[in-house]
Amino acid sequence: MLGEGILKGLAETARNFLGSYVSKDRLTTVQFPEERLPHIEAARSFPFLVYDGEDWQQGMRCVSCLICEKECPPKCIFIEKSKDKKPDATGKPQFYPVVFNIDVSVCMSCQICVEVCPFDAIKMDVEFELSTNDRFGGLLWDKERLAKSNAYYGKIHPTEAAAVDAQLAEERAKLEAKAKLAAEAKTATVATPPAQPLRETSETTEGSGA
Amino acid sequence: MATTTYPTAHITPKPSTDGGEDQFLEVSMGPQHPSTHGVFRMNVVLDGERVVKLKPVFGYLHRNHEKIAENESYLGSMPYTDRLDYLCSITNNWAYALAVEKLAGIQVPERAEYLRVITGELTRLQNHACLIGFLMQDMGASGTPLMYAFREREKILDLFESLTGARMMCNYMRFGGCRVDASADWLQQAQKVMEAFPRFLDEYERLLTENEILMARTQGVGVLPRELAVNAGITGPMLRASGINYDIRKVDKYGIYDRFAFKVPLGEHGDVYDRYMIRVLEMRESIRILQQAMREISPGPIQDPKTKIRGFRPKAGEAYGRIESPKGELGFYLISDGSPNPYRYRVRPPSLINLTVLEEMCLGQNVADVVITLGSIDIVLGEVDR
Amino acid sequence: MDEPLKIALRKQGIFTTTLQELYNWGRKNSLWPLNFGLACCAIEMIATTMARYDMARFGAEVFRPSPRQADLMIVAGTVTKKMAPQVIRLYNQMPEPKYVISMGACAISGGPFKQGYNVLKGIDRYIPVDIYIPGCPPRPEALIDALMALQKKIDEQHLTGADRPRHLNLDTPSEFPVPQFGAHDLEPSQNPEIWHPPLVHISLAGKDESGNN
Amino acid sequence: MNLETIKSEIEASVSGCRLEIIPNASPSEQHSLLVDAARAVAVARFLRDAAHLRFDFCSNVTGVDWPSKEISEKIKVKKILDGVEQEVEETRKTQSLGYLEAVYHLYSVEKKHGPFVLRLRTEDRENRAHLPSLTPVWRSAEFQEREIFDLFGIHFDGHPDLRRILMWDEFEDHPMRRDYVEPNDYEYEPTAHDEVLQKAKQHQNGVGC
Repeated sequence: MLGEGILKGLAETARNFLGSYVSKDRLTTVQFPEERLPHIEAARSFPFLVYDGEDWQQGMRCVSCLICEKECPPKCIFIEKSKDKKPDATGKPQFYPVVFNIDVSVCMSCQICVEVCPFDAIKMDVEFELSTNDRFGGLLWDKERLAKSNAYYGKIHPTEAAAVDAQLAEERAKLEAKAKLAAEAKTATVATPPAQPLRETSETTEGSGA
Repeated sequence: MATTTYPTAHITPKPSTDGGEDQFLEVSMGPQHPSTHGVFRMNVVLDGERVVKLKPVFGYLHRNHEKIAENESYLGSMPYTDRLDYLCSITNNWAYALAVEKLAGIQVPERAEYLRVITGELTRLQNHACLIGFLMQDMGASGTPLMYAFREREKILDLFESLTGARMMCNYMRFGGCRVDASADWLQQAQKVMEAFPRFLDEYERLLTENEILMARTQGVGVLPRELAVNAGITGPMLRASGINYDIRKVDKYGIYDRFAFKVPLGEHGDVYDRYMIRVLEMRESIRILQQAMREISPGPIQDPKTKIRGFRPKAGEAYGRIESPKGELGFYLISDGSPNPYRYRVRPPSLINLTVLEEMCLGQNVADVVITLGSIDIVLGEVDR
Repeated sequence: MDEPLKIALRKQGIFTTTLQELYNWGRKNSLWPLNFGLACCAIEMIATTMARYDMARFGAEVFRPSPRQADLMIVAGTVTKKMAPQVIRLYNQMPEPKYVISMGACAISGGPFKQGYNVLKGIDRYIPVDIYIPGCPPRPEALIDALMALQKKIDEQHLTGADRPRHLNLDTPSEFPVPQFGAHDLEPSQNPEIWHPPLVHISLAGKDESGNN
Repeated sequence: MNLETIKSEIEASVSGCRLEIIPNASPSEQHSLLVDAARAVAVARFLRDAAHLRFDFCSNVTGVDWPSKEISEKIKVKKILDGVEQEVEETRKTQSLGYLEAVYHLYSVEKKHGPFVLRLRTEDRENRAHLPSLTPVWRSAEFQEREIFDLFGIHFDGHPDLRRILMWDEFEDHPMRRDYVEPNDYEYEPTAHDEVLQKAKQHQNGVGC
């Protein structure tokens, strides 16, 4: 019968309309500013710099190795490396970024900077309500704007952050053990000098990679 | 209809046999036109309502992807591929990864292959569902089918977001594997979405397939003959709607597609209705593939350990790798000169080449049918113009 | 009338308003966007109008295919040099008051495709932009957030005075010159009356001297 | 499907054509066949129509730019030094002639095999950058050859509609060539480094800031 298909279709829309009163599956609207979608752990928006401890300047994990700057596909990161070293959160002297800018008007949220960072210093944020009317100042984020605490990182990506924390703690413990060993060895070197150079090199390579 | 005047120097209408030249009407549809799926333009010459000549104009979204990729590392081009066909970022990733794997001879672990199939077929589901929604929108069914399609698409995008971190630009694949592993929890969620999808398809089909208006508008419209389809390099659902059995998943058996039992739906008439039907049937086959893949996936590594992600430098040489993307044959042609950047990086865009026959399909039809013929080709401008 | 009195009256069921408030209220809740998608962000824009995010809740779901009926242009996607004259022409065809949201990295600055030879480095080189949304692409919620920011901006506009909006000030232009296709680039490559980038002190960086790169 | 046998078959059926196999060192092993431009259409016809080959589907057509480069090679030259003939090594620097290349990837829908890679080379990059169009053989080459014309500047003789496809008609350059110079629009590059930094600097100096 002509028109049967149309009637079938209309019945389907009616089912959907009436169903929306009873089934959550059919009424999908999220009343955005008041109501939000459940937080997705893996979600990403723009990068931020992680710092340990309280002081963002001292605790910043970034040692300005410039890897992310080089690997960033749209080249939206700008880093100026420091000439001197300052102690980081653990007290070890490290280079630090004098300038660390990310142009979020170029950033494509691809996460490659996070992937290539050997220091777990840069991570992806989940914040997305960033609309602004400031074209230049509001979209070029400096070091201060980018710095966020490790606690915040733990809040937005709990599983990932726990793994990173565990790994960092392990590396730190290893380093401490090694330092201890080195200290012991130093006292021992008086007795056995040839063992020293070997150990020292291994320590420096380990140290720079941690 | 956009009637803004643009220079239309290319159009030289054939002299009419039954009257003067002033009978013809030149219409520039696009680049800003609600039916052109983006910034696409057609210079149409009309004799009354009938199309006499149609010339597509491209380049309004030419973003120089290929030039940028020549200055980018191999890894750095991966997120750019997401933005080619922006409805199906995962299959773009896949095609690029496949080409690089051919270029450098990389093996992909089994679990990664399964993840690729699962995410790739999910991509196909959401692409086809949305395409049908857009096609109906072009036909005047404003809203309802598209809303239903987007409701399902959001569910699949939620899956993508919880796996890869982004809704649309997944940047999921790496040379020799995938970036992140799927948890058991994620696979369960995916299973749920997949199981619910046939119900949606039934609903969608009840809404559309037998609808008389749809049939009247689409049957016998935009017919593409078989010989022309092959000669013009048409691929994907459009080729199969013309009745040619050519699915790269079956022909090349790339990845692990030889392990799955699935059929290749074929059309008979090669008209817009067949193209609609092929996509519905392909979605059903995709669900079959997904069911098998979900059942068979086993734990294991997801990344080839020998492949460096940073500082990747394949030996000098070239390779062409292709996959069956939801739009058709998506291929990447890479020439390496041994440096960290590809010497030449070329995307073979299915959408652009499928447009070759647009004029043939539209000639002699009404101008309203141009819109749905274009809609049934399934173009995404990011890929047409790159 | 001061704000506390107004609220007190409202509790009693008496609504008071000024012409300015009524005018702004009407404008901000019936923004009709131009049906105008350029690239990837357009898909997220469509997603915003669909059931899950439902832009209709903000009175902005009436996407008009004709610029003559629209008062909000959401530049959603990469503006290429080939497309730029058309975008500006569309903007010129829109009636005042009109607003522009620059959605996504590409529309703001060219984004990841910035270094391409055919990519315009930001639509604000030719037309004034009210709200910028970074992101590639911004989530649908981000677009809603930008829409609310625009509504707030409209709400705060004064009908009179020196800071009155452009459409009430006859001295300011509402149409902008359309660039021409040149042999190598668009001519002119920007509109200096609108586009005022701050000078970046390149010497400060000192990259090439230090040899770090 | 052996490239050598196909080559000898083509040579047998298309008289007077010069073919050369270009080896491909990568693991993909997609070796290609260089065809001289004069006989390209006949070779293409043969590949399409030969019953056992049937490459009826031309998938991908693209251009590659090979600019001229300096080749320094060491040559042993016999010279008379101090009255005695000696062999002396000399480095001779020659400028190789640049050329543009069109690459066609062929598949067979009927026989389901491929790819077969066909290459055509122009004589130089400037005035003699002409190739015969293969669009009469495979329609799928139509837009792709137009794209090569637009971005690389190869003129395809016999193409039905050869004009710019991606850039506007007034545009003069061929941007995918490796020596293309981009327009100078580096007003605001806050995160510039490397090449972009140089260009931004040039821009600032040029403007006089």
